[in-house]
Amino acid sequence: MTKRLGIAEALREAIAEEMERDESVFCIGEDIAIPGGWGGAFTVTLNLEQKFPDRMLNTPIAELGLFGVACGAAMMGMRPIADVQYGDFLLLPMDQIVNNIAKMRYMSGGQIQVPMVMRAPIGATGRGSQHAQSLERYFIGVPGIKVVAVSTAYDAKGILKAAVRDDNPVMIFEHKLLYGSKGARAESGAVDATSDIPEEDYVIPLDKAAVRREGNDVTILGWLLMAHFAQHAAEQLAQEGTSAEVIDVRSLAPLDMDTIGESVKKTGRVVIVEEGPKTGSVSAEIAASIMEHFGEYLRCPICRVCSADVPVPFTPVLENAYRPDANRIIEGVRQVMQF
Amino acid sequence: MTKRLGIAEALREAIAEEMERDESVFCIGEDIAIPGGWGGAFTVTLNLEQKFPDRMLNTPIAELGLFGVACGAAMMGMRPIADVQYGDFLLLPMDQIVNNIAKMRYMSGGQIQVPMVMRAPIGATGRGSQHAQSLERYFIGVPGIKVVAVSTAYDAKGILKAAVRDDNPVMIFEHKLLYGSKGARAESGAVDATSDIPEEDYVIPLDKAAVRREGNDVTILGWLLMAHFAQHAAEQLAQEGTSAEVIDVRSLAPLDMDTIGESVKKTGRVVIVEEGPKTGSVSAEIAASIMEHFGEYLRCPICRVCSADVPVPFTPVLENAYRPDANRIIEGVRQVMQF
Amino acid sequence: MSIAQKTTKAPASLAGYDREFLLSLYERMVAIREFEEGVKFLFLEGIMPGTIHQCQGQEATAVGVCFALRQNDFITSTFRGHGHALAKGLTMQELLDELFGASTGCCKGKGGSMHVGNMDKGMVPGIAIVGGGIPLAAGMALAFKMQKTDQVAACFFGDGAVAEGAFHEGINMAAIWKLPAVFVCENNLYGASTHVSKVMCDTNIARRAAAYGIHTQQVDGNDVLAVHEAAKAAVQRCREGQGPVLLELLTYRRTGHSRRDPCHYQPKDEREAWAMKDPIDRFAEVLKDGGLIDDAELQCIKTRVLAQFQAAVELAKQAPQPTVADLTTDVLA
Amino acid sequence: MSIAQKTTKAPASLAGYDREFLLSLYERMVAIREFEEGVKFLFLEGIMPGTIHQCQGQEATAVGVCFALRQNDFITSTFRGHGHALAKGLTMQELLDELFGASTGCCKGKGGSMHVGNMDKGMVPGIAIVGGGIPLAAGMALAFKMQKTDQVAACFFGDGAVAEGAFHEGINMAAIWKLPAVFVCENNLYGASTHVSKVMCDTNIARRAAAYGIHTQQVDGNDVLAVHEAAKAAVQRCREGQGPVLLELLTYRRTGHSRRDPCHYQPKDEREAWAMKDPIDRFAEVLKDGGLIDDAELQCIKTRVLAQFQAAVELAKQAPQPTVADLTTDVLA
Ligand SMILES: Cc1ncc(C[n+]2csc(CCOP(=O)(O)OP(=O)(O)O)c2C)c(N)n1
Ligand SMILES: Cc1ncc(C[n+]2csc(CCOP(=O)(O)OP(=O)(O)O)c2C)c(N)n1
Ligand SMILES: [Mg+2]
Ligand SMILES: [Mg+2]
Repeated sequence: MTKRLGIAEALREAIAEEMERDESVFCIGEDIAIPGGWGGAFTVTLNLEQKFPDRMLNTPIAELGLFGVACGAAMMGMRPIADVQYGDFLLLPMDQIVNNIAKMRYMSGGQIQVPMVMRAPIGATGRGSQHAQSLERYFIGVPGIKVVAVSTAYDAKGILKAAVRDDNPVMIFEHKLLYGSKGARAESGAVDATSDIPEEDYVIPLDKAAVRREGNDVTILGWLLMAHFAQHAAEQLAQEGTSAEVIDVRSLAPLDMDTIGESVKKTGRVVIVEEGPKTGSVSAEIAASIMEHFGEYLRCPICRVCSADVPVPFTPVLENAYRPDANRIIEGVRQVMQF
Repeated sequence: MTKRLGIAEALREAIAEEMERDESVFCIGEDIAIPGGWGGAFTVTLNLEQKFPDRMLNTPIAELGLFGVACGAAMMGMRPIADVQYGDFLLLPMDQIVNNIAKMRYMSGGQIQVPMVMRAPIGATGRGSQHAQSLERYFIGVPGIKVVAVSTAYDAKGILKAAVRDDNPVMIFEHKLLYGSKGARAESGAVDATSDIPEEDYVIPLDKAAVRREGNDVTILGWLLMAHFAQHAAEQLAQEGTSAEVIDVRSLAPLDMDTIGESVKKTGRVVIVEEGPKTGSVSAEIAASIMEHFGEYLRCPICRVCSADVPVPFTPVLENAYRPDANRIIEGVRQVMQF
Repeated sequence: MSIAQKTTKAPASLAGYDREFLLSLYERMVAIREFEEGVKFLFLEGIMPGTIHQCQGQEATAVGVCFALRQNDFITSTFRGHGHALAKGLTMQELLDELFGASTGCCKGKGGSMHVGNMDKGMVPGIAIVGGGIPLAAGMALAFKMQKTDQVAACFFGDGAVAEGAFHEGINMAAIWKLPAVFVCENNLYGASTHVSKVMCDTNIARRAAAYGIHTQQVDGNDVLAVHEAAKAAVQRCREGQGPVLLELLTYRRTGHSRRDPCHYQPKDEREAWAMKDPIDRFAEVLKDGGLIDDAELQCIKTRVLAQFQAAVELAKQAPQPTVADLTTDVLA
Repeated sequence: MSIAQKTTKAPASLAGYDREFLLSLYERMVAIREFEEGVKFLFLEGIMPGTIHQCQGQEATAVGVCFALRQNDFITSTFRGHGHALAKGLTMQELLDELFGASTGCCKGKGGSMHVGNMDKGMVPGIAIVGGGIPLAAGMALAFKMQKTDQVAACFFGDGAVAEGAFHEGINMAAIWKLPAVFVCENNLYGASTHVSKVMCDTNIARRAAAYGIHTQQVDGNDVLAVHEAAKAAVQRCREGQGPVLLELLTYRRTGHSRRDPCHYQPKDEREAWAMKDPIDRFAEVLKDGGLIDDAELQCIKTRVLAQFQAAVELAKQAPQPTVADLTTDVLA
């Protein structure tokens, strides 16, 4: 028996089940559990306060404080799931994340663990520069935290559960256009990321990429919305006779270089797709790592299809130009197929 | 006529001259101008309050606030130089830097300019995890700010002056072991970065790398302390018959791909040296960009010599292992010389 | 006076104001209300991109404060900035163009609803990070002080922003340096869906701010004249170098937090009580009681404003959109 | 009593305390002082790596508070944590080993002077980001509350931290959720070289904190019994679920901010006045006046402590250093 859920629903189920299973799990964030509210900005925690009245903490608008509080609670044996309404606001608790959450274990010589989950929605969605950024770049280079990105409901549930059970801080990036949030919180431009979710409990490892489509000519790497666009591109490319392998990178830190490497060995050509400015991107790390580990298999330079090096513009015409799409991915593939 | 100055002194001169030249220039930061204090954490602003009593603002310990204040003042036509005592503390004003300082111009449709300078000392120097990080990685991927790193007194003076006169926000990274701070603020393990500084006013462009040593076999890229270590490595390599070109990257965003490219075309082999964890490093961006633009000239994969993916440890034996040194650079070069 | 009975304080007296000024206050509030109602409709129709945060019910705070400022005084605003913009003198046209993403918008379409502003008219594009504008306004005020102009920076933010570190750090710096900044806290009882009583022990924000050693005042934020007088006094203090002021304006958001929020978290009786204190209705009564206007003229104002709005909408729909080449301009100077 | 005259308040009475406890308070203060003096010497000699922030003159705050806590209560500390550590029960040996970077140090040499701690003894490694420990302590207290233990988190920080957003956000959350946290502000008048009067209008930190709706108290921080009694009462309130308390402990740093800082920014007369209020000298007088100890016994305590320190130094110098393989351990669980 399975049921069809969107990412927001799948996350909600995962949270509820983990809270049921382990009473040290709790949620903390702004507007996450106000009766009559929306269950966080994107309905992920909707109505959970009814079931867990004491473990759904609505905070003041104070991100630095709330991440610090979550860290302190985690150090004392709790397992907080901290929600930031928009990933952009992660820049406020950056100090707590980088200087405390990520380092506490190391600088204590291994005495402390900080088993906390941080959830952050990202993506350009018609809201302008300050509610749109892709924040992954700021966290993959922070030793001491794991970074994952979920692009399907199935993954969302299994990865969130794995993150809750992990003894390390885990940052989960989610994409506003993939939530499948409903009602007042529905997003225009949303992409279907629903999955059939089994009844049984399952987890997905935090360090494994997923091959979404097999192919021989080129490897396309993406995550979140771009994993979907990469699949769309691959379908079109198939029609022109190009066989693209699509990998949803998922685990951004650590990267699953084994899965990625297998594909590179086969295809010798790589296109990395990322929403977010090209400079200083996660793609840079992936490209550099592939070159380091599998350079001998590369038939040509790795192509990065990213956003322009600009803040996110509001107006749809520019936002669409900012966000890579299937066409730009196809262009990228055509470029590497010349080799 | 020239005089020999260290970086701290050169910066101090530059600041004083710019404040003299333009009364909209002012300094803001913690402990920067307390009589009897140290002129900021590393003597850079020592005694400047005597000359500019109204333009040396000592702030409370409130980095988010002070960067926001500097941004607001810059928007109104002032030219603040904001000092953060240790780069690590940049994580506190991250929101103001990324969401306001960097984006204000873009999201206002070009109405606003934010001509401010941000100065941040970095580097592992025996202080433990929270006073040691290399922060460059967090800023090169932020469109709207320029990022530079100064490794000699000559550069420090010219680059700071250019930054003050630039109409954009400019982040300047400095290295604690290169300041040449004196007296109570002297650093053990310091490296000589003094230069002969001319009497005349000069500026150094914010987007130009500097070739520090010419060579034919391999290009070594580094900045700050690592630019010095790269030169030490190159000297030793010369003795084993390897001719290394050493480039001080200096302008981390934008990168000077012309200068770097010229060298890559000549040598075909690249080693990038960076203090800071390898994953998510600036080196990743440099490596990916070189592959994109000059991939055809590469004889072998680019080698990144970086720190391990760990927070900075305190104990000297581990800190030394964390920080790349001439030996590790030489190893990296030997590796690419096999091709 | 029936309206006065429903409020805690009697409305400020009309004495000393000239009719034209009073009517301009009124008309600007109506303009904001009709703008917001019209935009809401366009948004729900699906014509308008993005998201919106509106200010129906809070018109008196924007107008009362901005009418105490000069054009070269600056305001900072938030994600909920349409009212502040219109109050500070931005036109419906440049706002609507911006909301439609047109290159003729006040920020060339790059800002959008959360970031409207026009520097020539003394408005910084809205800062959509809660509390983020507070240190900024302090910095602007610092510039005015260093430049020895008598300009003032007025900083709008909500009750929710009070919990942010930026509030604390920004107000403190303004306080210690005696900067010419007016901090205008629009306390509408909610930060998104969260009631103030959930996020602070003592919900008196003026009292909280007084701990920084600055002058503070709590004002009926739905009484445009009370707001205006408090703002005038605050601006005066600033121009005289007496340091910053925090005004806590008690008001209420009569619309959703954003987009299609049905506000189920606002109790019905609370909504109804505040509906009775609507700032526009109240001021209309005051003006009528003072014999300054009659129902026909009131209607006339509304009709004029609506016509302006409709005309602007028509133009905005046709306004030129940026081209892809504009994506990479305006990043660096 | 000559000493009492020099302080604002008479020292708390000895009544109700047993001698052994009082002498242990005294001895621990002496241990901290001698530890710091010894470390300073080692540091200036160049034997010790890194930098140091020391607490000579502030021994009464650390000891007075920590002696009101149980082993399973937790403290958070700062870059200036040696005194807190010794007060909370860490040994000189594990601290010195840490300062020498040895793998036998309390954090295996990975922490260093700014990050000493030992979780088994209820001390989180120092947070060297000013104010950074405040939300953390609130979170620890939250855990205790959710876990329904009666543990308490005590959070040490300085006057300088009060300006940080973390102070504001952390204290507010502790307040609204009534968390069992004691916020211990060691007001030593300076944040690095900056005097409190430069960074806040009203320098009464207890009053500032009261605005969050929590219980606060200003205490003579150089009177170990006054500190201890205030701390006991605060801990009691926390254990009873009455919510957080902020204690402002008035004290003075008699040494440099860090390393070789000559403190030229501290006026000579101020230094001298505070030297007269030295917490150890004062408590010695109190004990002597109470007939609990004589000069010979005082000397004996000092000698014992010094011997401990010297023995620990010798061991620390020989203690095993980590090997390069340790670089990459302890990053992830
Ligand atoms: C730093 C930050 N955190 C969270 C949000 C999401 N958010 C947008 S508006 C809002 C509520 C703001 O409340 P308040 O300050 O009272 O202003 P109001 O909406 O009532 O005008 C929240 C939580 C944000 N924009 N910025
Ligand atoms: C966020 C942050 N900003 C600046 C510093 C540099 N710094 C270290 S200690 C210090 C002064 C702290 O003063 P206070 O809080 O009063 O503690 P005290 O040193 O007096 O014990 C400063 C500015 C820091 N460590 N963290
Ligand atoms: Mg509000
Ligand atoms: Mg202090």
